[in-house]
Amino acid sequence: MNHKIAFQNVSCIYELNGSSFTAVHDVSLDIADNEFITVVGPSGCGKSTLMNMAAGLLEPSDGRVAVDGKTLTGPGPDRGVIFQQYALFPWLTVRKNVEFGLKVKKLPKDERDRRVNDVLELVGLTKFADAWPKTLSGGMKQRCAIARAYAADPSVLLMDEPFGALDALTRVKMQEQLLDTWTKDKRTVMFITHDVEEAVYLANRVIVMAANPGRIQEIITVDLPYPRTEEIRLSREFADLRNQVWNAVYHHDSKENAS
Amino acid sequence: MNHKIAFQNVSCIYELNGSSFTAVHDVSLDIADNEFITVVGPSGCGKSTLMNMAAGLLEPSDGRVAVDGKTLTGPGPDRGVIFQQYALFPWLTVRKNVEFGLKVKKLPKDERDRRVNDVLELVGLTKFADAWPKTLSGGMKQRCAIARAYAADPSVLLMDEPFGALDALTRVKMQEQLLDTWTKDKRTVMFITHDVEEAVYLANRVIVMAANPGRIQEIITVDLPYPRTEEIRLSREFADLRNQVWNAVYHHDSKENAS
Amino acid sequence: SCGGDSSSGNSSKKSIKATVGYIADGNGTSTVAVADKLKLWDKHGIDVTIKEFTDGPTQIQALGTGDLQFAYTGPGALWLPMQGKAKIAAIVSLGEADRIIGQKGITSIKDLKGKTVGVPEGTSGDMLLSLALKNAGLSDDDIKKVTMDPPTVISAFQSGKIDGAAIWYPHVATIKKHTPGTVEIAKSADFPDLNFLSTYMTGTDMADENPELLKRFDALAKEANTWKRKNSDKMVSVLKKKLDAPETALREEHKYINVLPTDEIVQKTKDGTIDTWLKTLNKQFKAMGKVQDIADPKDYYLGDEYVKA
Amino acid sequence: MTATIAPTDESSAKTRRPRSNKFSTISVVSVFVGLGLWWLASILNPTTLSSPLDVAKRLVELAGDGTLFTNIAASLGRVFAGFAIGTVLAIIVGFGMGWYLGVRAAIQPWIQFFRVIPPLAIIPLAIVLMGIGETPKIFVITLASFLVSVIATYQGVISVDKTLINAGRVLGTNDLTIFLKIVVPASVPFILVGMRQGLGAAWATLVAAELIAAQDGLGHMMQKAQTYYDLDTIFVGLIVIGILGLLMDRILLWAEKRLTQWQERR
Amino acid sequence: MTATIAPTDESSAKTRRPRSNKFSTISVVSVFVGLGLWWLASILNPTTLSSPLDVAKRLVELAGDGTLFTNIAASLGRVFAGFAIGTVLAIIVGFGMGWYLGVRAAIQPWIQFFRVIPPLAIIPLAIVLMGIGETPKIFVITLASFLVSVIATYQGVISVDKTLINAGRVLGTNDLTIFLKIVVPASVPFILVGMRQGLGAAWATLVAAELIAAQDGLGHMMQKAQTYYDLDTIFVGLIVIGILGLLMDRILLWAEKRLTQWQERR
Ligand SMILES: Nc1ncnc2c1ncn2[C@@H]1O[C@H](COP(=O)(O)OP(=O)(O)OP(=O)(O)O)[C@@H](O)[C@H]1O
Ligand SMILES: Nc1ncnc2c1ncn2[C@@H]1O[C@H](COP(=O)(O)OP(=O)(O)OP(=O)(O)O)[C@@H](O)[C@H]1O
Ligand SMILES: [Mg+2]
Ligand SMILES: [Mg+2]
Repeated sequence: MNHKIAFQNVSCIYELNGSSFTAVHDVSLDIADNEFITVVGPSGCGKSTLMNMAAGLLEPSDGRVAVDGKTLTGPGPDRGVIFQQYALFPWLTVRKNVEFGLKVKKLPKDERDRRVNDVLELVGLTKFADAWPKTLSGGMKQRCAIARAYAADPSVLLMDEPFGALDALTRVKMQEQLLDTWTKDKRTVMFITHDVEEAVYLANRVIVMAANPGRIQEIITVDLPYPRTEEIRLSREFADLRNQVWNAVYHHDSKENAS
Repeated sequence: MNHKIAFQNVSCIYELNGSSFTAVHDVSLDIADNEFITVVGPSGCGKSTLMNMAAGLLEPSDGRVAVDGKTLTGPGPDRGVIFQQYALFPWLTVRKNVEFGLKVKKLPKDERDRRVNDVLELVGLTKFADAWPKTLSGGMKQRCAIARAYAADPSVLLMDEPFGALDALTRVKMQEQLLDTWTKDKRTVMFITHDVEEAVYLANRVIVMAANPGRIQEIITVDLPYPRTEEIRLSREFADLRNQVWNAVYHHDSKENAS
Repeated sequence: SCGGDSSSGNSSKKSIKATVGYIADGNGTSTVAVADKLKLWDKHGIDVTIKEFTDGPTQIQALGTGDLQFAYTGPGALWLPMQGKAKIAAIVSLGEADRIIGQKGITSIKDLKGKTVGVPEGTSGDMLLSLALKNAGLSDDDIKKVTMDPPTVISAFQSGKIDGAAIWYPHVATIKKHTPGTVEIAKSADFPDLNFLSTYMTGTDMADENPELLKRFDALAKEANTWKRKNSDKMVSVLKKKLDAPETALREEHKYINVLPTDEIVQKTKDGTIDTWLKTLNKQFKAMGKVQDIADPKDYYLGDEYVKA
Repeated sequence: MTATIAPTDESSAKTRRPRSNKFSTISVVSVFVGLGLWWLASILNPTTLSSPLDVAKRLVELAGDGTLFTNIAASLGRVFAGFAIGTVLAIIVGFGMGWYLGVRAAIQPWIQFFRVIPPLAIIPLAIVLMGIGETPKIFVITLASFLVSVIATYQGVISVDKTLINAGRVLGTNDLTIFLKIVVPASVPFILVGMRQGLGAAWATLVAAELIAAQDGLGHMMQKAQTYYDLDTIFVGLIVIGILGLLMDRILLWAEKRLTQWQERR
Repeated sequence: MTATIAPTDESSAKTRRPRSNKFSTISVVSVFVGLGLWWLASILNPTTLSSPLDVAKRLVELAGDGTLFTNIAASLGRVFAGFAIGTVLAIIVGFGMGWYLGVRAAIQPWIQFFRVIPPLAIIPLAIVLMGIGETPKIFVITLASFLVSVIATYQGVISVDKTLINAGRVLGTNDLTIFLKIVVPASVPFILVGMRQGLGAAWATLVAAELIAAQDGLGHMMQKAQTYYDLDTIFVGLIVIGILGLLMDRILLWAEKRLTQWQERR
């Protein structure tokens, strides 16, 4: 198995008015091709920062990030990104937002329409295809952002708390859908979440991060078969793994807070 | 028990370029003084719209909203609001953001400082008191917004998915804290969430909304004692209520989707 | 004799406040420069404030609002009193600086036919051009007359964008320096009928409302005029001191300013010569479309007061 | 402590037609009050101010013999050409400055320098370089509108929300497309401010531009009238320029409304 | 498909000192190239363009006898007074227009009207109303900078994110405080654009303003030089105005950097 994304001793230091803040410190991580990685950790531990470096939007202050063995120099359409803050283009309707990446790829009109309709159907926004983002509710905005990333059909998906603002049912639906396409197309997925259950349910491996400075605390391999079913979710193994991740995130955290 | 907030046959119709969209249709709801109400429902069902009307930011197209028996004409500091999209002032540091409402209230400097430090401690942002919002992670922004609403110490709290971007531990901490102050000061709380468990855990009553048009589907009274403990969360009654709410939200929803 | 008369009479009186405008070129500054130098303001009992302007019409405007009592203007603005906007208080000089020039190869006005000629609209240069064309049997339509302001005329001529220009010294000297071969094809002296008068103007009601001030100012103007006439050689240095302008340009300008002896002005006022000059100018203004009617110089030239002062 | 509910935009929950009517009424009243004041002032200062009536008479005269329309056509052509070129250049240069530090470094000092230079001072140079035809006139107008709106565009470019640019970049967009499809629409509010100001500058420079050997145009008409102290004609010129400017501004406002309906505002 | 990583702002993960050095270098080179071009052009057009050397000589002369500094002081005073008053008025009126529909309705047509009127045309009116002292000069400059920056301020006010205003309103803020504490800071980027443009307009109007019976000032110095076609002095005036404008603009830029460090930008 070759490495799709490789972080090699990566650090990220934000410089701001003289003072500097180490958001990510000396992280090394190899993500295999077709792997589904989830990242959990307390708020502010550097999850988004790590993902932005994989996206090519942020240059590491130290170390290097490689995709397919080549050091990253910038973002590319091979890596689809869903941002924590939607980042919809407010001047485009839902449909145009989703179509954006396809136009960049210069797909023909009918192909574009087909794909846009498919993903809008998927996220349940068909009825709102021609609405401006400002008229959408919070959850609808997030679904629109998801649709935009899906539409471009990238080989790597970088998702920053994508299901955070969704209600439970939509969320489960989106999880199924994501796993479904992932098993079919075998993309590489890096998925940030603050929901430990979600992290375990989706992942091959769960990366647990710790804060101050942001670093990898533990990597927990989830040895459960795909497709993941409701049965698996209710299994002993699942519960054990969930507790293991939970302890890795919070036991450590509370220890640190106490010290 | 007198009514703190009263929705009387409230409708909200968004007009946009000629066409109109009924976001909330004929909703009547009385929220008692000191009551803790949670609102759940599928994405886009009008939860935020309903809350904005209670905040006085949106005028109902029909019907009226009254607070303490007086028809609402606008927002006021008696009702603290936490928006779904943080709405931090980007030009103010964390501390200044939190202090904003206190300055409006013309509190003396030392009183302000004390309160700001208290709430920053509460949300765990003490170390970031002097950071700009742009340097905060998503979860930290949300905590800052919560701190700002808490600091002003309003008698009504209107919270739109306030804990949505928080990791599990912080979330539980914030829930405890919210219930804690609520039992002490007996504020009135209207709390929107997409997490059914959270809705039941916190509320006196759970308002279940349905979409197209946005309306109240069912009101479920949660007859569990306060303070709510881990024990209660694991009880049969709790599980039953959770299922009841879940069914109200999603059973109805799937029926509708099928039709 | 008049000067001595009024000065001895005035020195005992309380001085009168007045604001006097001038234009910062050699001719426009001469009167105030001399009055300053000889301390004539005190002598004639005028508590003066001197204000510098860049053109005539703005000063006429200020006369109208009462912010200004006396305004120096060149010949281009003489139609304003003819329209009743102001009155002429004193004659300053006769200008002879206007020229019509052509690029190398153009030798007469007739050669300008069909050519592009630049001219600052409504100036003495403009008047000279109309007259010269008429004299040569041409009309305004026979040339391509383009109006532009003086610096533009200079650049346009130098860069060959226009074939001819109606402009005055010292600008003509500037052009000649940079464009060798420039020819003067007409000058103001070619038209003795036309007298480009520079004057001091005053408000329309000055003679009625404040005759004493008018009298004092006229007396001062006379005395300054006499000194200028007598000390023509010193004028350039006096002006240079006041203006801080390039000496060569002042000298160049000075050559074409004809300061009439005070006695002659008085004489020509009395015998109506100046009235005739003004009437001729008036006709010219009418021909150019600046004014509709021929006004009686008696209505706007306060010659009697000047004579008496 | 109860404030009235804030006025909201078209997507408001309440229809706003009544407000729009009131808006026009106030505007019309305001214009009439202004005219009244003018009329009063003209009675007090007959030498400096023409009365509205005289101006109207003169307007009819000038319109009657057609000269007004010739002049309007000439000026409109110049303003429009200069404004269009200036705006397009401003958007391109403003983008370059916002996007590429090198371009910003090279151009910034010159723009700042020339912005404070009065257009009148440029005229002799324009004549030497471009003659006395239409080119230098349009050039001066172009320059004026360019210099005003380039700053706005530049500011628009550097104010574009970084996450939106990132969102475009991760979709594989190249610099040009990011510019056209993200930076331009996102900075439309700034660019439109720039355009409206550029339009003002273009008209205000018209008079100076028509100092350059113009045979027609409203500025030329006014300059000629000025040497003859023909107040009525000057006022006709001012008013026609004012109204034309106002109309063009309205068109821009309308365009803005269409182009920024996606914007959430009060 | 690999683009370079976009330049980021001060909060970037990489320090940017080297870039800043390169920036200055390019600016300096650009200025020297410009001077070189000017020098070349002045050789080709000696009548219209003074050579840099002659201008430098004249500058030293004028500086030597102190007249230059008197003129600079006079002009700076006027520009500064006019700009300051104009800006403050623009912010107040711009707010009023953005906030209260009635104010917008009443003022909008007049602003649009006067914005296209050349400042030269205002002068006669200013003289009638305010005489020939300092007042009308400062008035003309005030008007120019006001009219330019009021549009920017207004646009800034209506572009303020609605949720931020709502966030203020629910904290019990009254209209005045919302204006001062939310609308003003949120529209600072727009207001600063307006101020920079207003400053340009103020300087560009200076020459016109000093047509009104000025005894000193750079515009006056240039006009006087014009009657003698003293090109060297005119160019000294232009360059001094340009440099002063540039310096004041730098101050504004510096203020902007301080005031908008909260802003996320590229
Ligand atoms: N532009 C910036 N300048 C300075 N510090 C920053 C900046 N962006 C992020 N940080 C800091 O870096 C740390 C990590 O931020 P990051 O956004 O990666 O956290 P996160 O793990 O995604 O948190 P969350 O779950 O709350 O989104 C935080 O402490 C934050 O304050
Ligand atoms: N400004 C607006 N103009 C037009 N329609 C709007 C506007 N704001 C909201 N809507 C519509 O009103 C409906 C209800 O929106 P609302 O934001 O209240 O939903 P919500 O229940 O809060 O959803 P979520 O849980 O996703 O936040 C949505 O269908 C939305 O598209
Ligand atoms: Mg994050
Ligand atoms: Mg919502």
